[in-house]
Amino acid sequence: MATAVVTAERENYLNKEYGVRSWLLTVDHKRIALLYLVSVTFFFLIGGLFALLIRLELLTPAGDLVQADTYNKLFTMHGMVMVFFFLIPVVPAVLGNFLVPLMIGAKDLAFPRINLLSWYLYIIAGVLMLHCMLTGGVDTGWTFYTPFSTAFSNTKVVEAGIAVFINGFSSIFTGLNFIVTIHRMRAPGMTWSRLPLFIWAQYATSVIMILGTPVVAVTIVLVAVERLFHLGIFDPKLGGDPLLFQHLFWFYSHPAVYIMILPSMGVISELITCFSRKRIFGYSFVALSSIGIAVLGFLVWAHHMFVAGISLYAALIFSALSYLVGVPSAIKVFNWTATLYRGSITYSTPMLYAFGFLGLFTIGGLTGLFLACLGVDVHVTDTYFVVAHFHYVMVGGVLMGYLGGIHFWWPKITGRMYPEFWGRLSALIVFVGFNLTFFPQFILGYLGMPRRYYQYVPEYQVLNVLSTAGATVLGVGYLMPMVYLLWSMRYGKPASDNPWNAAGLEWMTSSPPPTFNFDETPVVDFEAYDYEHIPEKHEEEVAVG
Amino acid sequence: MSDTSEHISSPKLYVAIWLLLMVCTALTVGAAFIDLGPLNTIVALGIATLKAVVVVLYFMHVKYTHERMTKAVVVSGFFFLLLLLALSMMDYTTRGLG
Amino acid sequence: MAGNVDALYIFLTVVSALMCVLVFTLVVVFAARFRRRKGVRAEQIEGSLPLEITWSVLPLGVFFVFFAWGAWIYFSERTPPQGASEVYVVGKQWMWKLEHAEGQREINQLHVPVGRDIKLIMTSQDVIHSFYVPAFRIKQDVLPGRYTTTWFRATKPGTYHLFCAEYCGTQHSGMIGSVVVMEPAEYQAWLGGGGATTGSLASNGQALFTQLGCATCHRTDTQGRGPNLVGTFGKPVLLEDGRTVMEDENYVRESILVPTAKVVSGFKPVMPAFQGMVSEEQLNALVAYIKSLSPPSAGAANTASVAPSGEKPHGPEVH
Amino acid sequence: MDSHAAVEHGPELLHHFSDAEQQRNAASLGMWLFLVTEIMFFGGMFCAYLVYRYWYFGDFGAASQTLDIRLGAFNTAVLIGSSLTVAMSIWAAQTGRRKVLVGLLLATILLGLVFLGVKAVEYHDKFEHHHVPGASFHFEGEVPGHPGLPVNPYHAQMFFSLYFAMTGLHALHMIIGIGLFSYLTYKAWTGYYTPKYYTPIENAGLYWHFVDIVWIYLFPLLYLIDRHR
Ligand code: HEA
Ligand code: HEA
Ligand code: HEC
Ligand code: CUA
Ligand SMILES: [Cu+2]
Repeated sequence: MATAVVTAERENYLNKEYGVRSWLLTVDHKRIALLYLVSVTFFFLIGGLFALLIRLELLTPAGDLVQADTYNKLFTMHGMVMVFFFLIPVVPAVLGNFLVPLMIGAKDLAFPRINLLSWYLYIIAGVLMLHCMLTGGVDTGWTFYTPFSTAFSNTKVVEAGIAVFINGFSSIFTGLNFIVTIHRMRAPGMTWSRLPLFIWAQYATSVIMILGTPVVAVTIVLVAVERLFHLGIFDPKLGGDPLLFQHLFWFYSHPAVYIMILPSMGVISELITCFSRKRIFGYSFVALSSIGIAVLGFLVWAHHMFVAGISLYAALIFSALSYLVGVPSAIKVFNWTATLYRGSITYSTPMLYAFGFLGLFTIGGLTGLFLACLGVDVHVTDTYFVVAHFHYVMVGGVLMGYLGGIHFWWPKITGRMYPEFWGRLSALIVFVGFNLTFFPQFILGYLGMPRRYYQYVPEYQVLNVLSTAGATVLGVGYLMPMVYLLWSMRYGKPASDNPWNAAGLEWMTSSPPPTFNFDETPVVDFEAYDYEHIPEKHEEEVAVG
Repeated sequence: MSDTSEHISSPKLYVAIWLLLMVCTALTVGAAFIDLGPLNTIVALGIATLKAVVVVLYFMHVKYTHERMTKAVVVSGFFFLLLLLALSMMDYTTRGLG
Repeated sequence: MAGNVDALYIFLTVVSALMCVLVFTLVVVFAARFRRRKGVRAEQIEGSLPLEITWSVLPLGVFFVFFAWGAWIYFSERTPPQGASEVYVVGKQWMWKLEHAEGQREINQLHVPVGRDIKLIMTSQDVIHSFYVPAFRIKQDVLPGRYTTTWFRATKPGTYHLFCAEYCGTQHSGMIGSVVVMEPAEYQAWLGGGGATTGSLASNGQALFTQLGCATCHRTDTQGRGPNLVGTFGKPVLLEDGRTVMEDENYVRESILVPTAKVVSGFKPVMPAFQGMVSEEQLNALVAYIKSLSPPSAGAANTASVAPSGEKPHGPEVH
Repeated sequence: MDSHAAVEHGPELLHHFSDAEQQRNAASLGMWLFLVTEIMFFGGMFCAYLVYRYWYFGDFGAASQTLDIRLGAFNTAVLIGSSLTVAMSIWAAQTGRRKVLVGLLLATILLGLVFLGVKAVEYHDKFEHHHVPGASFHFEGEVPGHPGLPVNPYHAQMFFSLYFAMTGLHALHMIIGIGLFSYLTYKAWTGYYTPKYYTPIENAGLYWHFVDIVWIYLFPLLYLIDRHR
């Protein structure tokens, strides 16, 4: 492979400079993406460790492995780490950072230094979170509900709050950077209707980041202030309303679930088109449904509060509105499916993850409809049914999409191929392990097992054992890619510039790309997913295996 | 926005806007002392909004920008704020009823 | 209620399963049928407006059914039938304190007769809890500082789990108990012998009413400094500022704790605030007493008699 | 990576932009988006304010009337004045009047400091009267329009909690703004800004006007409730 050798020797963003300094002070979006990659993976391991401990504790009905307090801290920190330090940044800050400028033909994000600042804020927040965990932890649940968090918990609520607050600004700056970049930095000819769907998804995500995050930030400030100085904003003893906290919290945190899923949906659009070698079915519907989800996502937050004591009428309206978000999601699912029709489909690792995403997200989304249904939600809210729902969408959806994306762009990021066999095997193990872990929880929930329970009544044990067994399988499934991806960085087959023969500007530069992405600014005179005009490669050239 | 930089508002205009804002401030203080029933709040907020709009349009140059994006950003900012306020208040105003 | 919820749940499950089958089959069939073959190229298809419209509008229609059915159940869940027996619930870290209108007090256990509507009037002494009986498919958060209500009617004798479903601190998972549903006769026996009782809740409230000096102002004639409380519960009250509010449990509660929040028209705001001076249990007794001054037309919820509720009046709400 | 000499050379084009116009447009859009996040940031507090004002209207009125309307109005005028000087400073930058620019920026800082000074006087007054939420909080009074109806101290305290939270956050923004303008003044004095390049002044100006707008709402909401009674 003569070309590959040349690729490896060409100057690129990885070998341009060496040394810690060149990484820690970099303003190159691709390097920053890698900084994020390392740090979110670290936090995923921490969160996963907590998850394993949770599952181990729940192996038996009695609370025997850890203390009740410890368990409460475990799920709180599992939730906080996974949501704020892993899932919200994972796709935007890793894949988004790497790909947004590449995909639109820009040299970098609009504000490279702010991009670096985002990462530092994330790290400061993360270190604070770690410090908080090591010196006692928090036990409020990731939702910080008052008055427990303000007046009763005697753990490090304020410190965790500050960590989430700082992290919020990291996410705001990322979103701001993306919006400006997508508006202002597109290569000539890259019109809105030619943007890759991943970019549309990032755009929609950034809108939510900008509009939602400040609200949760100020809410957390109020909680901290109330806790420190006994101002009575939420405290019923002082005339406050604890539900106001929930309103403000979910005003962000419901849209936040779309911060998580939208980028992954964008990844899926890229994967499905590439591995069916087709233009996406209904481009504009898929693109606009991202915006639709982002906007409608702001109208439904009180569906987390159906039994919390909101007014009957508010509950009715929020339930009805919740169903509206289902429509753009349905549009996406159906369009992806239709894209497969008459395609030319290969089952490489990224595509297997995409299939996994389709299955698991559909189940997760449909069970979301159960929860939006008032009569049913009253029974299953705050049970394992909810836990199963959100793991299906967050882990089954977002994480599958992310893993698919990481495999897909790995050659571009590192210049090396990952081992295909191991990739497919891990995709399979993750899929099986995932269902084994979380499907039983739907049943548990309907049978009435409340969440955040450290001990439970014995009749729930069988399903819990299944779930714990599944979690270990799942853990193996996640560790595998970490091992072989690391391995491939050194020993993997060198990748060509466009190993998948894919459409998109990012494949038109070298692998790995040079510091300013393109030797000369590309001019775009083709539509997105222009697979029609991409010649087929010969079987053996397609990088599979 | 490219136009903001090119458009140069004259100091006279700025001073005129400033005067308008000062008059509005006087008005709002004055109106607060007149009993208008429930209208008091509306008048106070109406004047505040007028002032805000003037500041946005003239001091912040939104009037002169040909960039639709800036306008869209400003409008959507206020729109989502209103969503937050309106949908929350929907709960509070109907609590006693059900 | 449980039956309704289950029916809806099964309906949702069936529809969702169908959708899953549809999507999964299509994916699998397409993936197999159109897998990569030498020399066969993918066919580029731009999209199809009719299809897009179909798969936006049809789901929306299905969603509307979900919503309407769910809303209907929720509505009846939030509307206790008239004449339900009342049980006052106080949640605290980490136990449930329950008090029957008849005066029986229980902890973490609730005894009820089969077939009777039970309305729960709940509040919390500290943080938010949630009263959850999976078997009855009911759940309602219990908040500090106000009352929330829910209701159920058990149809089969037995012992059912009672859980706290809102995370409330260390022993959240220990805040569990049971609901014991008994045959009416058995229940009568339990009422007689069982739980410790010190008179009905309302009569306790009456004693408190005198003891706390309420009776000096609230007299049963029009001479008192405060309004006559007889027959006012469940009716609208005209306030000093012109608003009209319904006199429900939360209103009475607020009137005792923070009397100036809503002042009755024609009266001076002279009533002292009892915030911090009465416990949640005492408050419940006072509320029960004041309610007992306004016997509801249908049923006799606040008297000690155990009249079977007979026909289930799914009619208008109590408050 | 950051070895671009551009930074030292001032208004030079950063490497990843294709031209100065693109760079300026990006900066401006970025600033506006940032202001949107600020709207939502204050929005959370406005939401809390709205809820409790709806619940405790009378008590809020009573508490509001202890605020000094003259100081509030004076501060409003000061802030509007500072908005004027900021707007004028853009003009000075556009037309290359360096000394005028420095003067106007200094005037802005001065007015900002006056505002904070007045605020400090008001805060001090709250301390004197035990109107600061907390253990020593004390409030007595009647609800405006309802003679004899005593104010619920908890609800008055809620007003003051929101008062301090909102004006405190606003003051924090002022302090940041003053810091920003001090830096700009120094830079302007060195002649860094030219009619071709004055984006930082423009953006700092946008920020300052936004802070002004927040106050434009805070003033009636906090000071002018139920004054007519
Ligand atoms: C990535 C994250 C993510 C995503 C995408 C979603 C998506 C959805 N969620 Fe989920 N949700 C969470 C994460 C997420 N959720 C989390 C973390 C919680 C719990 C938080 C906590 O309490 O800790 C939660 C909780 C939660 C609740 C509150 C439960 C409770 O506490 O009582 C509700 C209630 O309405 C809900 C609803 C929905 C709905 C309607 C969607 C919709 O967007 C789903 C839309 C998708 C589909 C509908 C599937 C595809 C559609 C079709 C195939 C169409 C065909 C269908 C038919 C015709 C029927 N979610
Ligand atoms: C992105 C979000 C995310 C992700 C990825 C996960 C992943 C997992 N979660 Fe999590 N979960 C949440 C978000 C997430 N969760 C949230 C928000 C809550 C609610 C919290 C709350 O109530 O406040 C929750 C709650 C929650 C509960 C309920 C706890 C309770 O209510 O009592 C359970 C129980 O089974 C659970 C299990 C799991 C499991 C088994 C995984 C698995 O997928 C994890 C698999 C990963 C591994 C197994 C890691 C493998 C790695 C190692 C073993 C190496 C470790 C060692 C080193 C550090 C080097 N989660
Ligand atoms: C000093 C006299 C006084 C005392 C003592 C007093 N009240 Fe009152 N109460 C009033 C007055 C006057 C009103 C009407 C004005 C108002 O709503 O504040 C009132 C109103 C009420 C109301 C609302 C009545 C309605 O019809 O809307 C209730 C309920 C009530 N009181 C209960 C109590 C209870 C219970 C106690 C004792 C714990 C008590 N009061 C003690 C004077 C008093
Ligand atoms: Cu009480 Cu959980
Ligand atoms: Cu939600």
